[in-house]
Amino acid sequence: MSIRVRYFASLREKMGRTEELISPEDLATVDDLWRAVNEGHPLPENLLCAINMEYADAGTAVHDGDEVAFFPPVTGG
Amino acid sequence: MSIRVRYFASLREKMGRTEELISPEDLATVDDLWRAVNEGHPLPENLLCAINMEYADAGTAVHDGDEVAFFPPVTGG
Amino acid sequence: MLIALRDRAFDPYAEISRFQSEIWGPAGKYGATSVFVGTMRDFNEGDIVQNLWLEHYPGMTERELSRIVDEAAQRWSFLEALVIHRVGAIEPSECIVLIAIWSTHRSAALDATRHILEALKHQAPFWKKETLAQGYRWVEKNTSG
Amino acid sequence: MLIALRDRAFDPYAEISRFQSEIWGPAGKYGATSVFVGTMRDFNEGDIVQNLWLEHYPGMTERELSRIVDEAAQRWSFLEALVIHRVGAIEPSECIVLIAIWSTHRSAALDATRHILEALKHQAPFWKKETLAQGYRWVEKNTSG
Repeated sequence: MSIRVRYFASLREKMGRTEELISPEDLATVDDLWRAVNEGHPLPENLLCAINMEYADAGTAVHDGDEVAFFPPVTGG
Repeated sequence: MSIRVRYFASLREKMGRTEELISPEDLATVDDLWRAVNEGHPLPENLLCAINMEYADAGTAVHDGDEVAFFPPVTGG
Repeated sequence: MLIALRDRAFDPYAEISRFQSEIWGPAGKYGATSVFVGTMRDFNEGDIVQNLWLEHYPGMTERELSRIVDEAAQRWSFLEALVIHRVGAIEPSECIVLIAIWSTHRSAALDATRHILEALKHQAPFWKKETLAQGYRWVEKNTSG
Repeated sequence: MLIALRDRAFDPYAEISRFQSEIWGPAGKYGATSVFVGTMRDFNEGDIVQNLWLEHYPGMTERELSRIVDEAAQRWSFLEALVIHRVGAIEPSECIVLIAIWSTHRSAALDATRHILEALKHQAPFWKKETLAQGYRWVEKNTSG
């Protein structure tokens, strides 16, 4: 499968990249995806996630071709 | 004593006058004043009253030289 | 603080801009502005309203408006307030009331705006008389919202 | 309904006036307009802020704003909504967000404005990075009010 992963704001700076295209063998949820790009660490509670531009949870299923974004709490307005 | 009585809005039209200067012999409260100019009828519950431009009740004391206003519920804004 | 009665039509957004630039200059101190504009509708309670006459109690009206704004200023620590209310003959689509509150954070401005609007509607001595197709009608009571 | 992102400074009151005249023409249909304007302050959490960088998630940000306004429109029956939010580099005293709601009666406009503001602050993907005297700081969390 092929997944586009995007990072925003302070997380983007911490990760040192804006986005990456990953092709994992086997991956079911958002949390699995996060672990795949973070040496097995679970998704921190204070991070937010969106799949195809809609909010998702650590347990939400990820599918081939999805765009998955990770970011810190939002601070607009 | 001498009291200036003012009427506003629909009450002004109903009374047929904007204001009047009255000189009652003996008068203690707003309600007494209303009765004096309304053939002894008590102050209706749905009318508001102000003495010297501050809200007052039927029982508030009236003094010589006061300006007393009667008016219907307010409808600004 | 500016509280004013107007007997001519006014543009609420031009008033806000003017007040803001006069009061604040280079600004940067307020983070939130909350505004309410009440506008004359051409209908009320199912009837077409051609125009409106707004009667007030000169002296007491200004006094009540000041009291209401002062009271709100004590309860919420906002930075500035602008309240303008029309009196006299008003045509549909004209502004009847403008309330604008500037504060550091959003909740003070939002709360104070709402409070001042409700207090004004229930306490400030204004009375609306509507011109309908057949004759006149005094508005008996403000709606609850 | 108009929802827009802007990468240049804008005058919120000129935007309201323009939108209003385009949408309503001779008006008379709305009785209430509620407006919230969020402005960049030159201080935050005790520090002087020189300027602000507002990052967003192109595509998702617009989508979330639309969803928030649609949700509010279902809950309160307002007539029109205008939401404009800045992105990119912002200087003190510039407008960050404008929310304007038109309704027949006052409570729908007031309630919807507040709801949209809170929902936007908690759900729309925007992130503020402040330039201080010494370096940069990401704003970690919105204040509760």
